[in-house]
Amino acid sequence: MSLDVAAIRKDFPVLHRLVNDKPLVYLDSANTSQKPQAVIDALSNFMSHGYAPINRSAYQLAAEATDLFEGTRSALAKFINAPKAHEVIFTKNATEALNLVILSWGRANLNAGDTVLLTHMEHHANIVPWHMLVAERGIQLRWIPLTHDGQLDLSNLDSLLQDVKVFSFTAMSNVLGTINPVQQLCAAAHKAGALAIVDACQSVPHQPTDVQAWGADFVAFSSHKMCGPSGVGVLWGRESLLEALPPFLGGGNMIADVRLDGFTTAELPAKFEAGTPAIAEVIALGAAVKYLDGLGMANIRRHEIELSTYVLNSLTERFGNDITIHGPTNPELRGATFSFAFRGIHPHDLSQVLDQANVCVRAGHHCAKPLMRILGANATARASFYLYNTQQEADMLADALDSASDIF
Amino acid sequence: MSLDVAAIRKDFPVLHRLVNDKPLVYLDSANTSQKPQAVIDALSNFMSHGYAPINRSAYQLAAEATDLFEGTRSALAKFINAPKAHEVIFTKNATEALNLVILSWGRANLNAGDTVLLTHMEHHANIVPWHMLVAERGIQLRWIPLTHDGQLDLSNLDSLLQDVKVFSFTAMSNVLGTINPVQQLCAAAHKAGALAIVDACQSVPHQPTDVQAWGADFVAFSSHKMCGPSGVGVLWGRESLLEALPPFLGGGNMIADVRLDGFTTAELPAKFEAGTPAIAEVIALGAAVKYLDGLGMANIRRHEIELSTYVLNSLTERFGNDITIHGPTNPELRGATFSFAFRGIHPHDLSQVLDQANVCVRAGHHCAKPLMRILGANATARASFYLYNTQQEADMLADALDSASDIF
Amino acid sequence: MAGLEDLYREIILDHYRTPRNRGELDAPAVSAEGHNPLCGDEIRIFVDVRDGIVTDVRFNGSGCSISQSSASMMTSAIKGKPVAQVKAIVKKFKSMMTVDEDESPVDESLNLGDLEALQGVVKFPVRIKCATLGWNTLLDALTAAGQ
Amino acid sequence: MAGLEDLYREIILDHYRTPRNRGELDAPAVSAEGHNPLCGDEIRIFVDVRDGIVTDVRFNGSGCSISQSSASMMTSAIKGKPVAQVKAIVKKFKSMMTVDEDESPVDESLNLGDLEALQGVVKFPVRIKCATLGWNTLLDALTAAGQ
Ligand SMILES: Cc1ncc(COP(=O)(O)O)c(C=O)c1O
Ligand SMILES: Cc1ncc(COP(=O)(O)O)c(C=O)c1O
Repeated sequence: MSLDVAAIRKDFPVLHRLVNDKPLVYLDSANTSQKPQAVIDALSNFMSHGYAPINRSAYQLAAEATDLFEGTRSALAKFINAPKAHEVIFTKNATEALNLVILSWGRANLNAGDTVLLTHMEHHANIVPWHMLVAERGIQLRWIPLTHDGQLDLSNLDSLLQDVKVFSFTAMSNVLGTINPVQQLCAAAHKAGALAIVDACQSVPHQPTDVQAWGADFVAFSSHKMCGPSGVGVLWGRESLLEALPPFLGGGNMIADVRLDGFTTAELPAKFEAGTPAIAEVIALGAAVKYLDGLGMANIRRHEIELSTYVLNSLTERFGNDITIHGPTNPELRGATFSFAFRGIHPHDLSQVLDQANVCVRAGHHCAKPLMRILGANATARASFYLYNTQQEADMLADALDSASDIF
Repeated sequence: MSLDVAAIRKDFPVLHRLVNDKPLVYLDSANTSQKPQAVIDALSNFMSHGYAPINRSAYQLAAEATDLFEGTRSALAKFINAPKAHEVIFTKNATEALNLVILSWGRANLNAGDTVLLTHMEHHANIVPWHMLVAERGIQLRWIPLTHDGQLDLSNLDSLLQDVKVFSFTAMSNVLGTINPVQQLCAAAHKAGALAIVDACQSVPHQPTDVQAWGADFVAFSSHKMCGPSGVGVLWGRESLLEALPPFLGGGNMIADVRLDGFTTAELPAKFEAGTPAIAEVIALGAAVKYLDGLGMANIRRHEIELSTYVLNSLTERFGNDITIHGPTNPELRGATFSFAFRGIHPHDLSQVLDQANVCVRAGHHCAKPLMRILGANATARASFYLYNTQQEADMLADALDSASDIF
Repeated sequence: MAGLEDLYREIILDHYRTPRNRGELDAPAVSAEGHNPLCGDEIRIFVDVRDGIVTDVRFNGSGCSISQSSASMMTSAIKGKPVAQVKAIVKKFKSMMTVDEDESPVDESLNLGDLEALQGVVKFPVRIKCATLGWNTLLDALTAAGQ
Repeated sequence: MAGLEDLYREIILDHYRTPRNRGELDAPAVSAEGHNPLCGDEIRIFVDVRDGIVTDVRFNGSGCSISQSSASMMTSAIKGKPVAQVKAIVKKFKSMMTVDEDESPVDESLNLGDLEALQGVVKFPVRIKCATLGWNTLLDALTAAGQ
C-alpha cells in the first residue's frame, strides 16, 4: 500500500503554517521530526484530564496514568519486536540511552587495553561516551573505514573484530543516509565474542524494526525523531544483559530497598528509570507509535525509497557537477537523508538562502565531526525527508538552491 | 496579596474532572503537580506551530525555537535569582540533576575516606548516588539526625561538618514538610570548607527562591512539581564550579570538537546538555514560571501557611489521638505536606478508601526509606497541598478519613 | 470502577485481623525476605521442607491488609503439601493475579479455596503487587531450601 | 523578518571573496584556534605583538561568508593598533553583536568603520556566533601572547 501523503500532511498542523506567506518546506526530520495532531492531542488531553504520578500512588487517577504509561512500553516492545516489555527502558533521549549502556557496561566490563570497534560514520553520541571510557579506563578504539560512496568498508570486518569486546555502530548514518547491514554486523560481532550495540536513531522512524531478527544486544533510539514528543529516548536490551548491567542513575523508583548503609536495585525496567519520568511524553509517544503503525512502517520505507529516487535523479539532472550528494546512489541502500555540497557555497550560507524560501535544511557537522573530516568538509548542507514530504518539496528545494547563486 | 484560589482552580482543567460523579480532590502535589491551561497551551501551540530543533539549524523556525528555549533559561535564572542564565542546566528531572553533580563532582574530587554529610530526611535521589560513590570510591557518609518534631538536629552541626567535603541536603522534606534553614546550612558548610548542594525539589514550587541569598553551590529541582511539564529538571550551579565540573553525558551539543582520538567540551550550558533536550517541555516550563511569577511566590507561600494552619488545627481537633501528623507543628516552619498515621490503618488501605471519595493521597515510603525506618513505619499516608487546594478540600479529606473506620 | 467491597471481602479482612501462621521458624527451616518497593511493605517467609513436603510455614513483617491476608491465606493453603503441588498453587494464584510469566500450563483443576476471594484485587492493579508479595517471597524461600 | 540584503552587504561579500590578511605568521608570533561547535567552522588567528602594539595579524581556516569576512575585516581594523585599543574594538564589536558580557563601559566614541556592515547579523541570531568566532579567537591569541 502506498502512503496517502496529502492526507498525512493534514495530520501535521505545522505544515500549514505560512512563514512570510510561503508554505513551510520542512526538510530537517533527521534532526527532529514534526508532530501529528494525534500526538499533540494525546499530550494535551492527558495533561488536561488525566495527569498523575505513575507507579507510586494507589488512587485511580494514578493507576490509570500508570496503565497508559506502561501501555506505551508494551506498544514499543511490539513495534521493535522485543521479546519482553520490561526490556524497554525510557531515557530522556537516545544520547542518554547510549551513555547508559556504554558507561554502565563499560565501567563494569572494560579494562585497560580492551578494544571497542566503531565506524567512521558514527554520531557524537556513539563516540564521546567511548572517549570518556578511553580517558577513564584506558580502552582502545578501532574504526571501520568507509568506501568512496559512503558505505562501511567491510572487507576486513573479521580482522577488525579480532579481540574486540564491543562493536557499536549506527543502523543508518544521519549524514550519508547509508543503511548498514545490521543483522550481518551483529552476527559478525557475536562470532567474534563481542557485544553488539546499535544506534537506531535514524532507522527506527523510517523502516520496520525487528531487534530479534537483527540479533542485537542493545538498541537505542529517540521519540522526537519518530513523530513523538521531545524529552524521551528508548534503550532496548536483552533481559539477561540488562539484569547484569549496573544501574546508571540512582534515586527513586530504581531501588528495592535503601538503608543508611546501602541500597538494592529494583527489577527491570524500574532499575534504569530513576526519578519521575517524562510521564505525559511517554504516553504521547504511545500515540506516535500507533500513528506510525497505522500507516505501516513498510509503507513509510517504500515512500522514502520513491522519494529518494526522485531526489537523486532530479537534483543530479538539474545541477550536474554543481552538486555533490554524499552517500550511496542506490535508493535501496539508503534513507532519504541527503548531505550535499553545492557550487562551493558554504552550507551555512546556503541554508540561510534556502530559509528565505522557507526551505528548512540543516547546515553543519551534524554531530559527526570525524566523518566531516573524512569527507574533507567542515560542514555540509543536509536535506532530510520523512513520511510527510513530497516530490514537489524536492522541487522547491532545487528552485531555492538555484537562487542561491544570485548572491554568491 | 492573597491568592484568588477560585480563579486559580479555573486554570487547572483536571480539577473539573468528575470521577464517578465526584470532584477530584488532588492532594498529591508533593509527588507531582497538576498543570494550568497556560502550560498545556504553550506545549500544544509550540508543537502545532513552532516545533523545530534548537541550536543546530540556521533557518527561522529553528531560530525562533532556540529563542523560546533560551527564554525559559533566562526566566528560570531570574526566578531563582541566579547571577547568569548559562548557570541553569536542563536535565530530565531533579534526580538526573543530583546524579550529575554528585557523580561528576564526586568522581573528580572525592577519594577513599572522604566524608560527605547528609541528613536523615533525604529523598533517595540524594542518597543512592552517594551510595554509588561509597561503592566506587570508598567515601564515607555521615548523617544529621532529627529532633522529635522532625526538624534537623543542628546542635552538633559544626562537629558533624568537621573534615566534610560535601554537605548535601534538602531544602524541604517531602515527607515531614520541614523547611530547613538553607542559608544557615550553606554558611556552615562553607565555614567548614565543604561544598553545599541543595535539593530544592520541594521548596522551589512553594516559596520564593534566591540561590545567591542561600549561598548555595548547586541547587536541583524539577519542572513537574512546579506546574511545568514532566521530563524536565534543573541544575543550577555557580559558574566557576560548573566550569571545573567534568561533563556527565557525552554526545551532541556538549562538545567543542570531536576527533577520532578525543573531544573537547563546549561552553556552559551546552557542556551539560548532551543530545536533543526536552525542547517543547522546556519551552512550556517557561509558561509555568510565568504563571507562578504572575501569582507571586510569596503569595503562594502565604496561602500554604494559611492552609497548613487550617489542616493542622482541623485534623487534630477532629481526630485527636487517632491521628499522628509527622513534622513541625508550627506552620511557619513547614510546607503544606502532611504525612500521617491514622487509627492503625495501613496507609495503603487508607489511600484506597480515600480514593473512593476521589481524595488522592500518596501511601508509601515516599522515596525516603531511611526516614521511614526512623519514624518506625514502613509507610505513611501523605496529603500534600498546593496553590489550587482549599480548606474545603481539607474537610473532604477529613470526612473521607472518618469513613475509613467503617471498613477497618 | 470497582467498589471497595470487591477488594475488602470479609474473608480477607478476617485473615488480616487474625493472621494464621504468623511467626518464625528455627533452623533447619530457611527463610527469604521480600520488599514491595512501591509502598515499603516487607515480609519474611519461613519454610521447613522435609522429604519434599512443606511441613511448616510461617510469615512475619508488616504491610497492608492485602499483603498480610494474602500471605496468611497462602500459608494455610500450602502447609503440609508436597513442594510440586505448592508450586502449582503458586502458579495458579499468580495466573489469577495476571502476573504468571512462565509459559507452562496452569493446572486448571486446582481449587484455590479461600484464596479465590483475592480475585477482586485484579481490578485494582496497583494492589496486585501487594497480593503477590508473599508468594514471590515464598518462591525465594523454596529456592533457599534447595527446592 | 529581515531580508538577506541586511545580512549579505556588499562589503561583507567583498571581504569573503577577497579576504585581507589571510595566511600565517611565524614565531615569535603566536596563534590560537577557534571552533564554532554548531556548524563546524574553524579559524586560526596569528598575532605578532611588539611593545604593546599588534604589529601584524593573519587568519586562516574555513567557514561561512560571515565568519570569514568578519575575521578579514577584524584584521584590517586592528593591525598596527595598540593592544588596549584593539581590546576596546573587540568590546565595541561584541557589544554591537549583543554578546558583550563583562560590565565595563563600551567606548562609544570608537568608530568601527566597515565593521558596521556586520550590524545586520544581529537580526539573524544563529549567525552571531559566526561573526564573533574570529574575535573570540583573537582574544585567545592575545592571551597566548601574554596580553
Ligand atoms: C545517528 C544518531 N545517533 C544519535 C543521535 C542522538 O539522538 P538524541 O539527540 O535524540 O539524543 C542522533 C540524533 O541527533 C542521531 O542521528
Ligand atoms: C525532596 C525530593 N528530592 C528529589 C526528588 C526527585 O525528583 P524527580 O522525581 O523529579 O527526579 C523529589 C521528588 O520526587 C523530592 O521530593
